[in-house]
Amino acid sequence: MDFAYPETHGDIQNLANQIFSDHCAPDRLKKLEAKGPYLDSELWGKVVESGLHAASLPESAGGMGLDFAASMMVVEALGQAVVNVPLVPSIISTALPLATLDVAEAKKAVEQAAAGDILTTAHIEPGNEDPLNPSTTVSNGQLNGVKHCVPYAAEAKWMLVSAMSGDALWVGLVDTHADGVSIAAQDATTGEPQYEVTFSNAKAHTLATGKAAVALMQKSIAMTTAAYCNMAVGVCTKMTRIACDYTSQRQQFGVAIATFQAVAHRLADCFIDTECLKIITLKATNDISEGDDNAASLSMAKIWCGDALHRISQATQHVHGGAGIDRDYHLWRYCLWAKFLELALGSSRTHLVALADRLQADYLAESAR
Amino acid sequence: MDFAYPETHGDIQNLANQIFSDHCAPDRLKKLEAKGPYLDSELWGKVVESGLHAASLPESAGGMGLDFAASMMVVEALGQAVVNVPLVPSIISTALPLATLDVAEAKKAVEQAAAGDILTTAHIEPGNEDPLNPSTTVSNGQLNGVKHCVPYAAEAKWMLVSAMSGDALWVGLVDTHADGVSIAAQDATTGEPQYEVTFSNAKAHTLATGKAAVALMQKSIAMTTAAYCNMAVGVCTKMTRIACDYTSQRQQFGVAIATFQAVAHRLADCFIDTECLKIITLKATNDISEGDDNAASLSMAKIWCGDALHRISQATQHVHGGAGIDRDYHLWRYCLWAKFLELALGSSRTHLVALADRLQADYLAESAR
Amino acid sequence: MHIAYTDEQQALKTRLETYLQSIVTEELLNEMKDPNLMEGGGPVFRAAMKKMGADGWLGLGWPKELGGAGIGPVEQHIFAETIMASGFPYPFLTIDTIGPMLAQHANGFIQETVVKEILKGNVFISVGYSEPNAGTDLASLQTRAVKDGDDWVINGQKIWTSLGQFADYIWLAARTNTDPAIKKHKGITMFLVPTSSKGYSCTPIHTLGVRTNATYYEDVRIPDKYRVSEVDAGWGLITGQLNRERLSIVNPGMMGGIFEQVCAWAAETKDRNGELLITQPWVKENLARVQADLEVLKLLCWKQAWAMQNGNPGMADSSAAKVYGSEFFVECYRRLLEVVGQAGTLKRDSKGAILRGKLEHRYRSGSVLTFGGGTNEIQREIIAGAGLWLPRARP
Amino acid sequence: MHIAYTDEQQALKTRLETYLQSIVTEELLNEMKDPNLMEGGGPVFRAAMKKMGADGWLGLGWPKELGGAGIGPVEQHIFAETIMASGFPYPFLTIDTIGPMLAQHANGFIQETVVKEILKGNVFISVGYSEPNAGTDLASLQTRAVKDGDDWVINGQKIWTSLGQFADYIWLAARTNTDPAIKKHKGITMFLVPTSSKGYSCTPIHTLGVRTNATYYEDVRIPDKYRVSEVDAGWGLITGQLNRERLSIVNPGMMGGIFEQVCAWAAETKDRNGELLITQPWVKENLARVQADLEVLKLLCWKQAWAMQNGNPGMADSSAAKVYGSEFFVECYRRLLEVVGQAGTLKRDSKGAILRGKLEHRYRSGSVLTFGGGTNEIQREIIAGAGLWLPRARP
Repeated sequence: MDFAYPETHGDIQNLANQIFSDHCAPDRLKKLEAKGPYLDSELWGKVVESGLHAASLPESAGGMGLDFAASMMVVEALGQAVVNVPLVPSIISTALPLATLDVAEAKKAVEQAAAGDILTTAHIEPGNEDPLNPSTTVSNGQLNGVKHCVPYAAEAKWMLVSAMSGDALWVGLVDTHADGVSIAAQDATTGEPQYEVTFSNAKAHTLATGKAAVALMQKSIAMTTAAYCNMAVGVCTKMTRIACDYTSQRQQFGVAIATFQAVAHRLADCFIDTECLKIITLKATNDISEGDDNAASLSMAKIWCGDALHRISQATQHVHGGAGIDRDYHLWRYCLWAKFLELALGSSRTHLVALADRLQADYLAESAR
Repeated sequence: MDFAYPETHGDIQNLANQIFSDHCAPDRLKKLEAKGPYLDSELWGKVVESGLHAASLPESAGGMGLDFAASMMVVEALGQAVVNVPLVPSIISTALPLATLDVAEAKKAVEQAAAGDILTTAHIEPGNEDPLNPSTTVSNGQLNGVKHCVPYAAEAKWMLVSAMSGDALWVGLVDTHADGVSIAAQDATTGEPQYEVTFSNAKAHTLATGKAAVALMQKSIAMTTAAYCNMAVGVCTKMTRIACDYTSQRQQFGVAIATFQAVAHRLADCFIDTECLKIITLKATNDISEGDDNAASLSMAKIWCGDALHRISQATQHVHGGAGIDRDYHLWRYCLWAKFLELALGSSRTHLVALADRLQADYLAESAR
Repeated sequence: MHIAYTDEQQALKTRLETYLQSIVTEELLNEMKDPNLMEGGGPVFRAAMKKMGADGWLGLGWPKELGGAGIGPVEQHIFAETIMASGFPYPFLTIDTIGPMLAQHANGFIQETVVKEILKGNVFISVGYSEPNAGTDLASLQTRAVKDGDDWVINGQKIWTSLGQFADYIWLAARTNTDPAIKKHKGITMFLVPTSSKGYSCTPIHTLGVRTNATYYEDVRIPDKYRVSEVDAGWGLITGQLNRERLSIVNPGMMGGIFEQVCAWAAETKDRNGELLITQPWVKENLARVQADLEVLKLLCWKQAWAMQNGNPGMADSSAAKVYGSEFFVECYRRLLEVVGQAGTLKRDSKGAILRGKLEHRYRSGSVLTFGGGTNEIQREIIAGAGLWLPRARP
Repeated sequence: MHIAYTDEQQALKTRLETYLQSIVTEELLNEMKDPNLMEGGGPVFRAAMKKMGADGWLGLGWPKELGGAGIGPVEQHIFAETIMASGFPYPFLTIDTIGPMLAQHANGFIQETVVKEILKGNVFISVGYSEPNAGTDLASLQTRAVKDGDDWVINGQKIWTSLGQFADYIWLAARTNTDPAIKKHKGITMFLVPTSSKGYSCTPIHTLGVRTNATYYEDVRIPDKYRVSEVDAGWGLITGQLNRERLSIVNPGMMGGIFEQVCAWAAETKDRNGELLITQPWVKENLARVQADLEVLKLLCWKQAWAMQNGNPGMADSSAAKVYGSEFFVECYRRLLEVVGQAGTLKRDSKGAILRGKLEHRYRSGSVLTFGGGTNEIQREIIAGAGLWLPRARP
């Protein structure tokens, strides 16, 4: 049992925190936000320049060749800043799973991602949040169907997609500019660019079919879910910090409001929630780092992710009073991301159901022995 | 819409509170408890003498002929005192439902109950908490099976029992002293006498079969559930009151501990929980008073019953520190009853499932229209 | 005892529901897409208010001598609950909180020019209490009103002046006594400030959920007839208005309307395997939990309305309803969003939005009520004192 | 980073589980039916402790020079977690909290006569802090120790002296300095009081869940060699012991053992319709929620044990684990009881009791931990200060 990170990981975290915090000044973000959902190309350029985005990509593809946990340090730092860069969709959801394949198209895409090009994965469809059971179909290398809430689809070069090929799952890469791919903007709560993507006999490169496809998409789901949890750690930490700073300064009745037990204890509860989320996220991250893409710890982490985000978002808004929701202040961006991270790839409630099914299976298997 | 009780109900409540509080001094109860589960015959005698127990029984049977809500005033007062008298099992679970029948045995039993004899109902069986789907069977007027957690079975004259007669539900009365009825003491958390009752070809008086049996047992379940909720209102009110008195007196750091926000606000939450439980219990009581034995309000009330009892029991124990659990103090009895009332005839969780099934049925019926 | 609508009340509700179909039109919903008009204030909204005024709906529970229907607070509550469930941006601050306070306390001039116009749907009023340095500690407010001849001259700044963008008046609390020997809350007077006054200005504050405003008062001069009740007697009016506001803001109508829509949606929407969502155990349990908690809120509000009709509702009771209701809203929007899933985070006009993105908007505006209308910590102090008779928390 | 047992740690745990089958015998469980011996103290318990001492289990994580195995706090934690899960009434106060404090701070005499005997399973010690008027405000304790020649004479009363009924010593906090000029917590000294001392007595306090005690000190005379560390330096020892106690009392072992038993029970028990309980959605969701929350507690405790091995665990972290763990226990016993249903309220020896009535007993004893070991309000103050650097709450 060892809770210590290698030194490299600490360095990565520090550098990531520095780059992100240098670019998340409210004035700067406000300008970017004025035009609607945006991609922060300037910041993304700096991140790519630093090489941080590719911390966990293989050296052969231009990455640092570190373990999965290393990239999660960068994602947590992103959570502390909530700026719109395609780190999770491009690298975590797409390039990292692709990097495990020995397929020419995948290798090329990973190299492009390491160089800063954007990839993305279409996880969900209207009315269906299960990437392992899509309505989209593929036959003769041609895709038909609709995906939605696809982050950065219009900005991405390649899109990882799952579809049913007859009774088997199929996973492939689609050129976002290919014929038969139409992309329409959606307007999501976070302000991150998201799109509905419609395939009409769109050509696609097959990467895997059947069990291999399930394994590949499962890897993308697991890594993305872990990324959401790690980003949530950053969001929760920062929301709590913001609230502590505010309540330590804000005076009412002649004293700092943090000196009221009702306020201080509620913030203490935020601390406890963050610690709990942090430790179960660390466990899930560690399990994926060690090769287990289907660990129970991941559902546990996502359950806690939703719970902690919800409670801390409400608590920190509450102790601020009106200031917390003022768009001239900075807490509100974290609250929007909190809701997205709570719901994306399954809420606390649906992950509890998944964990429950797994528990049933485990105990029935045990009692059958 | 009218939230006011008739004046009679207020009088009943005052009288009940007086009688019960006169008999719940810790010293007196401690003596009674020394020998294990007990029936407080002295107090029961006084209650019967006052006629309060029979508030809602028909005048023809020796009762006051008031509505169902009247008896709930007495039950709430009982909850404020938690003394062991068979008010709920004998009157609410058994005599009140029997009083709706035009059957000689039932009439006789109701008159006996009004006169102070004890009746009881066997609701649950080992491994089965559904009185509408018993494992116990009846054929040719002979019962076979096992009931358990039957309150006051050994002290009762008659026991209301449900059983399956082939595919149909059957409900009947059993003489507790009849051949084939064996009664063994159980030891339940409250210290109220409870028994396992085994029927081996025991003779029984049939009261109803099929739909009529379901209606009769449903009435017993509904009235008992409402009684548990009303008793819970008393328990919650009293637990909160005890904690307020204690924390207003108890000094630490040179001040009454109730002056700490963390303490005062937690007690305020107890107040809110009690108000919520009270109002939904009132609604459920009103629905039964008006003849609806299968109202959604009853499941809602039982959900709140379990939640409020659990939270208030923990909160009031907590703000006391050690004193709250000391058996020389008086809070602990309420905590034991809190757990019983939470779990008896279905927990918050199982009632939520029942309410959910009902909601599904309602909305599916509506969308089919 | 009868804990349900009477036949007459049920008939009123049904009649009102039918009536409201002519009020909540597509035209109105389109107008409300403008964030500045989302909570009312546009021409369609104003026309609808006038129509409801003319049709006698706005003063259902008000005394007849004031132009109301005189039927009582329970009916007024049924009206508010039903209109909020309909999706109409009901200006409850004006109709249910400031209006009745004015009717009870204002002079003849205000009765004629303001109160009657409220009932006609012509006049809207915003609350001017909070200031940058006086939030929860309201009594320390610093906006000054100084008597100058027959006029008052007002200087200061208010914040969180909700609906100020279309208000005709501000219900303003100002300091009129700075004598350090008297307690801070004894030196406050209430005014109605016409927003057409010179020196008044209003700038938007955009929040997570809705638009609110900062309002500025620079040598605003108003005649004494716009003073409400006695000089230095404002605190009682503030707490009276807040008592009413506490109940209005937890009115279950709006939430109840959305809840029913989500249930209906889950009863007609199939999952990937062709099963109706509402048949999934966790979905229906989420909904049932909301249903049970919503029923409690409904009953608490009914009882308060009934208590208003039969004397005065207890102070602790209205604080309890406010704490319970506001914290319930936050939880229930979470549960409903879980049912809808990630698509619930798409905004109203987005492709793929569910139920016009209502939940996306409500989760963003839901948190405001736990601190608006008197922060829940203050409500818990009130409960501890007035409901449980605990010794006062140390200052 | 590796957030799991190493192969060696897993092997240790497996070996221990096998070993404990010879410790937790029917004979022991029968002895524990006596309420006074439920938490240990009977002859079977004492023999088992001696055996574990002789077999080297008790000092797994203690330094070798003190007779321990010197493997470290993580292994000591694995031992505690496993033995608590086994159902053995593990005297963690002695082994994991007072023992290490004595090993670190006590004089040679105590090292020889007490510490070594603890490791042999021969000696048990209870904590004597709380007094009738000094609970959360521990620093105001009034039990007096006065120097008289080479002896100390102790007078006073302690309350909630858990396990006092079979303790050999009391780890006693007494006031040795009453100078009003110094702060209250600077005038306290720690002693080990042999329970065989003249003037010492112990009377039971029966609680909702377990037996505890009041202990009385009437001119109890003990030699100075029973003083631990310096005069007036007791506060540091108290907080040091409490830091360890906080982690011990939220050790997930006991709860985890019961959780697994309830899961196994639900996987083999059928409902009236012949379906296994564990297949019901609400049953498995209740269990899964406990599982997720338990995993978090396990990890928090692992991390603390690991941090002890690698320097000092943060003060806020151990308070956070204590608050989280103690409040989780209360909720999880509720959830598990819901799964078992009303039959779960039957006591251990009753007909019809489920899983030996363990849940019936645990729900009664569960609440003690939210205020025992330093009430959770104090822990939240510690977190606010040491974890969040908030200004101190007003006194």
